[in-house]
Amino acid sequence: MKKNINLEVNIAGLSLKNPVIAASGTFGFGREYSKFFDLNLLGGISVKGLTLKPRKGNPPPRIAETPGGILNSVGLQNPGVHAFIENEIPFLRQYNTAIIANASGNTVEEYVEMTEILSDADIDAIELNLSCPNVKEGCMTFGSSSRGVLEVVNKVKKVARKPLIVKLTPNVTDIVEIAKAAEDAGADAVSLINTLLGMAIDVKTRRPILANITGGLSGPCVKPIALRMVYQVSQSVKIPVIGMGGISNGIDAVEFFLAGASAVMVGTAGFVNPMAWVETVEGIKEYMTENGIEDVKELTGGLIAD
Amino acid sequence: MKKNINLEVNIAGLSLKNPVIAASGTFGFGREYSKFFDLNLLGGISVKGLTLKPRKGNPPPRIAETPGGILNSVGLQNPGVHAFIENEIPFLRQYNTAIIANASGNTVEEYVEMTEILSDADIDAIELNLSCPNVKEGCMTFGSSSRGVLEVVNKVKKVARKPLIVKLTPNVTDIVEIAKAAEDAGADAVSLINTLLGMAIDVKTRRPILANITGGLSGPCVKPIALRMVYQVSQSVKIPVIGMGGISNGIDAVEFFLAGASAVMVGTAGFVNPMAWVETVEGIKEYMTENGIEDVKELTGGLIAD
Amino acid sequence: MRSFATVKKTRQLNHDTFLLCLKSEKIASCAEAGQFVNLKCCDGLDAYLRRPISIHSVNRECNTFDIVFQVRGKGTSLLSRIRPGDEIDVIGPLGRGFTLDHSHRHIVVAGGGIGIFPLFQLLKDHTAAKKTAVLGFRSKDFVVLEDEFKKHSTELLIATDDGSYGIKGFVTDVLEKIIQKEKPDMVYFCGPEVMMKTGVKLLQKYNIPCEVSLEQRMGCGIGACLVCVCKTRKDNDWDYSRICADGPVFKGEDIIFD
Amino acid sequence: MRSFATVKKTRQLNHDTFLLCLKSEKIASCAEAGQFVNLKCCDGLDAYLRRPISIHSVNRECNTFDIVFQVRGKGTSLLSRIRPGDEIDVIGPLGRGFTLDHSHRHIVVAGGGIGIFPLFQLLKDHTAAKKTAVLGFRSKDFVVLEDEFKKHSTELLIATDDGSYGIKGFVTDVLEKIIQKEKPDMVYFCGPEVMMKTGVKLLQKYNIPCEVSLEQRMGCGIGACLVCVCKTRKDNDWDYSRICADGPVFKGEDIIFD
Ligand SMILES: Cc1cc2nc3c(=O)[nH]c(=O)nc-3n(C[C@H](O)[C@H](O)[C@H](O)COP(=O)(O)OP(=O)(O)OC[C@H]3O[C@@H](n4cnc5c(N)ncnc54)[C@H](O)[C@@H]3O)c2cc1C
Ligand SMILES: Cc1cc2nc3c(=O)[nH]c(=O)nc-3n(C[C@H](O)[C@H](O)[C@H](O)COP(=O)(O)OP(=O)(O)OC[C@H]3O[C@@H](n4cnc5c(N)ncnc54)[C@H](O)[C@@H]3O)c2cc1C
Ligand SMILES: Cc1cc2nc3c(=O)[nH]c(=O)nc-3n(C[C@H](O)[C@H](O)[C@H](O)COP(=O)(O)O)c2cc1C
Ligand SMILES: Cc1cc2nc3c(=O)[nH]c(=O)nc-3n(C[C@H](O)[C@H](O)[C@H](O)COP(=O)(O)O)c2cc1C
Ligand code: FES
Ligand code: FES
Repeated sequence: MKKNINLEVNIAGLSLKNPVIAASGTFGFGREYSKFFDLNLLGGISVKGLTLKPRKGNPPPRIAETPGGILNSVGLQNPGVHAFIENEIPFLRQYNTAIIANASGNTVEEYVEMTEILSDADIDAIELNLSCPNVKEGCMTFGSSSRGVLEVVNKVKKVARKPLIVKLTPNVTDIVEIAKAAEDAGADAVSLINTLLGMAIDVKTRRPILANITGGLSGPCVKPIALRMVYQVSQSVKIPVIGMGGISNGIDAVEFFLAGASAVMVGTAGFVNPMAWVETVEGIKEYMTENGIEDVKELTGGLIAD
Repeated sequence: MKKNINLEVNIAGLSLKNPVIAASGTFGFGREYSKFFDLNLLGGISVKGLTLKPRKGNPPPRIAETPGGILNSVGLQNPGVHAFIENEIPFLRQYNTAIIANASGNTVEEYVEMTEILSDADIDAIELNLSCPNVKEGCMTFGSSSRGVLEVVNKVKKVARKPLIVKLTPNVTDIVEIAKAAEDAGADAVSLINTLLGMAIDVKTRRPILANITGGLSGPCVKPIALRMVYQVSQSVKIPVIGMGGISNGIDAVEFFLAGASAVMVGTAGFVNPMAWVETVEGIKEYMTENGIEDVKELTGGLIAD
Repeated sequence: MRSFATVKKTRQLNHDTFLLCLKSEKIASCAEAGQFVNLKCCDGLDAYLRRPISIHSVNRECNTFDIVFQVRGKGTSLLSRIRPGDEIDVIGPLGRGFTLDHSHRHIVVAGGGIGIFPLFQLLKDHTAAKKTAVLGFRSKDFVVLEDEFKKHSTELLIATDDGSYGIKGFVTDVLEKIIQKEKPDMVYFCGPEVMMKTGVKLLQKYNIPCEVSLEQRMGCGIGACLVCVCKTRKDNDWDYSRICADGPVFKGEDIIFD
Repeated sequence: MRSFATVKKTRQLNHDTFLLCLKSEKIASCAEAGQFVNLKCCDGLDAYLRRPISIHSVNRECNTFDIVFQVRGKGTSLLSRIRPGDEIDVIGPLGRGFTLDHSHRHIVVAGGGIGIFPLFQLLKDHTAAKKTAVLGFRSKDFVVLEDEFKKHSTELLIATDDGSYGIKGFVTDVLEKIIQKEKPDMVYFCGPEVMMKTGVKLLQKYNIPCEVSLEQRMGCGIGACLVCVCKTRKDNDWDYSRICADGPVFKGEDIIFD
């Protein structure tokens, strides 16, 4: 009676053994969580956001708990793309899971240069981060207007020799317009959402909790916003959508598939439950078994909305 | 030893005995909650969003619970501005609390006409709702661009003979720009945030939980976003800011004051705790007593951010 | 209207149905059949909103009332773990209950699933000589409170969808047979929407008055937020009425079922 | 590394300080002094993140370990209501603990406030002939675990900010007097940042090595998210190190205090 369940998805040339990817910035370069579970169980890993040069990031405190979520203001602390290639790819390549390099630049030129470098590296896809709310330069500035997205993605696409995923910020009036710009400029897929710009205050000290004053909101609390954006975007673009924002388990993931996502990323939930990534894979399987669904692709866009 | 505590605030000609106002759409016209507490205890009441003609609103279900908050898609069900004036003002006027008429229009002309009508009515201020995410016409369309805000507020201001508060939507790329447009057009104050557009899905039925598919997110989960916006806006405009979004108690309210709000509105929290409005007033007093603050106005903008 | 009720007793009725006996003088002293309470299933953000649950039975001497609920999701699951001695934050009694016309001599209550619970106090309170209860369940495993309902009705008929207990078929089928034998003065419905829709149509055919108790996801529970609406007739048009404040009980003829 | 530990014993030490004895073979068998655990204070969304709490004491025979915490906010308040028999979701032991050099003959542990707790197991484990403990508290009411610390140190000095108990003054003042009498081989600090900053400076003056245990708000607790950083020296520059994974214990000289 037990049906074969197919979890494989293919996103713009990036083939994943299952549709669950660790979200950038929440999973480092995989080393830490490899002590908790077998990384082979993941569809892919989007590594900590990379920049051309090493970056120190923002001063601490860099995290605040908020109702049903967290704010972070890490600010892209990372060893730089070269150190990543040298020190981290060999570790990650031990595992049979897709490596997605999440890349941020201060200028269009930096985005292009990183894409060139990463296209030569042994990775499976590039996720262009046009959406980090925690750095002053580049990034969000490009990602918040369709003009900015068009410009960066156009230039990057010319040199990209890996599947190109463009990661979108939710801090915009019309995410559909931005997603369309990414598509028009040649993105192979879009991923959304990055964090929502927020703030927390300690009334005892009368100071912001984060040294950076503002930070990016993630976790369960953002799920309704993320779902809505994934739904809107997937109705309007033809390229695959990778959904994220507050996913903690298989049921949450299925909601994103129904809304139109072809794959999902899980981030914050893993801080609370280090097994969240694998449990999400298991939960999707369970839902499929219970509902007689053989191929996870059948779920994508399966929302009944009339 | 007990110091006198002054909770009075004056917002652009609207004087409030305390800075806690019931948020529009969560408090009806005050009748229901008057059975729970004395409405005289409130600084003011922003009544259910009014339109020129009566409106039926959206089909049910109109509410969904989400992590740390709710989505609603009421869609401005209301008896129309004339019925409000005739049937509700006399009831509300029995109490010594400010009456704020929350008004929405489908067209600029409707906004103007409502403002004229409300300027002749026995109310204390008009809150122009340029931000309802649950109706297709007008409203959000005007509120999501500074051009739209400029146009509506400019025209409305010409006929307004009551303090004019402009309520802003958080579903925009740059709320500061929108707030400045409202200020430039003559708004006496801005209130923010309205709800964030979101969505919830039932994986059992594979349908959206709300009949309207999307709805507006409110409650504790939105507080970090609201606080950030209030902070940004109050740094950039000279007119008073009324803050809201997820306030459940006095501490939450103090956070908004520190971020720059001159008064606050409380909505969703009242569904869970019908005493939330009065407890917020009490909580502010307590914080002030404990911290030796005599005048609530001292808190406004008191954030130490260096 | 808001109070903290002490849990006096808990009783598991079947695999997923629980009864809680709550002590609250405020509520027990004035609750009417068909009204509901809106309660917090836990402190804090999990199951953030209150959950509406009907008043199943009132014991005015002991200042207690019973609620019966099925575990559906997060809220009811938390509620099922509550223990005697715990306190629950309850708002109630809320809404407009059933209309009892004591000149009626034969009434029928027709309930399905969780809809049977509010009908219990109605049977207890009504003075009609003949009180027929028709209760529908999915299958034998779901049948609960049979003895209790038998005690307060003159006739109890149980229907199950699969015929595993009582009569096989729908509550409305059973109801039609009753009517064909003897026309009751009044019928009270509470259950799935499709049952009530069929039921109201049926009674209109026979020209028998009826009341229905509706359900909808709620926010405030007291009429302020307008989220819990149903379509009701109004002059030649229709309007949205608030189930929490204008209902949950409505005249059958007033409701427009989609 | 993740396990469910059973609460064996709870003990309230003063108005806001609690000790929990937790059973977990995984943790007790390998925990080192200065390491911490990251635990869920409740299911669900209230206190959503885990909370880092130091390992106070390990009982390797009984497979238990103790944590001691002060109620600060939502999480620790929920934690204080946990009862024997309950289970806690714990990740640990985490981080880099204290370095024990058993050739040292005189060590000093200097702790303030909640910083005293991780120093306890260090005292237990260290084989130095002379182990001096200097513990600072706000006032008499905050003094806890005096007997326990006395038992595992050769000398215990207590300082309170207001002089209501022990010596009036700061831990670092007491420490300087000790040093002036006899230079210890090593000093271990854990407490408020200002205490450790002053302490490290003091020891540099006397050329005594020291370790400090730092605190910062955490996310993952295992080194993946980079939120819990502190400034550390690196060549001629500085870098951010992760307190959860590179620490919480660092060499005093490596830390750049702002
Ligand atoms: C006036 C009224 C009286 C009620 N009386 C009873 C009763 O006596 N016994 C009983 O078991 N249940 C009763 N209900 C239904 C009960 O409120 C829901 O089952 C409960 O709110 C579900 O909460 P949850 O957190 O367990 O489920 P959730 O996780 O919130 O949702 C699980 C499912 O329950 C349904 N649901 C959720 N909220 C509501 C709601 N407000 N109304 C109807 N369905 C809902 C949805 O279909 C949803 O898919 C009543 C509802 C109303 C409106
Ligand atoms: C490695 C490490 C070991 C620790 N060991 C102990 C211990 O043994 N005993 C003990 O009582 N406490 C210890 N703490 C501090 C403890 O983690 C915090 O007091 C706790 O997280 C507060 O949670 P809360 O929900 O009660 O407070 P919240 O409501 O979250 O915050 C209350 C206050 O606590 C402080 N705080 C919050 N999170 C942290 C954090 N992660 N680190 C430091 N301060 C924080 C903030 O100043 C905040 O204003 C340790 C912290 C770290 C990082
Ligand atoms: C601590 C932290 C660091 C993050 N760093 C990055 C990053 O470097 N690059 C990026 O594209 N997104 C980053 N994100 C955003 C996440 O990848 C993800 O988009 C967001 O957190 C929403 O998903 P979640 O709710 O499952 O965490 C970070 C998020 C967190 C919480
Ligand atoms: C059920 C519901 C109805 C609402 N109706 C209106 C409305 O008619 N007009 C308006 O300006 N805002 C309306 N709002 C938005 C609130 O006034 C407020 O801006 C928002 O809910 C954020 O505050 P809160 O988190 O305290 O609820 C409504 C909110 C809810 C939950
Ligand atoms: S639940 Fe608010 S009006 Fe019914
Ligand atoms: S808490 Fe995540 S790196 Fe330290």
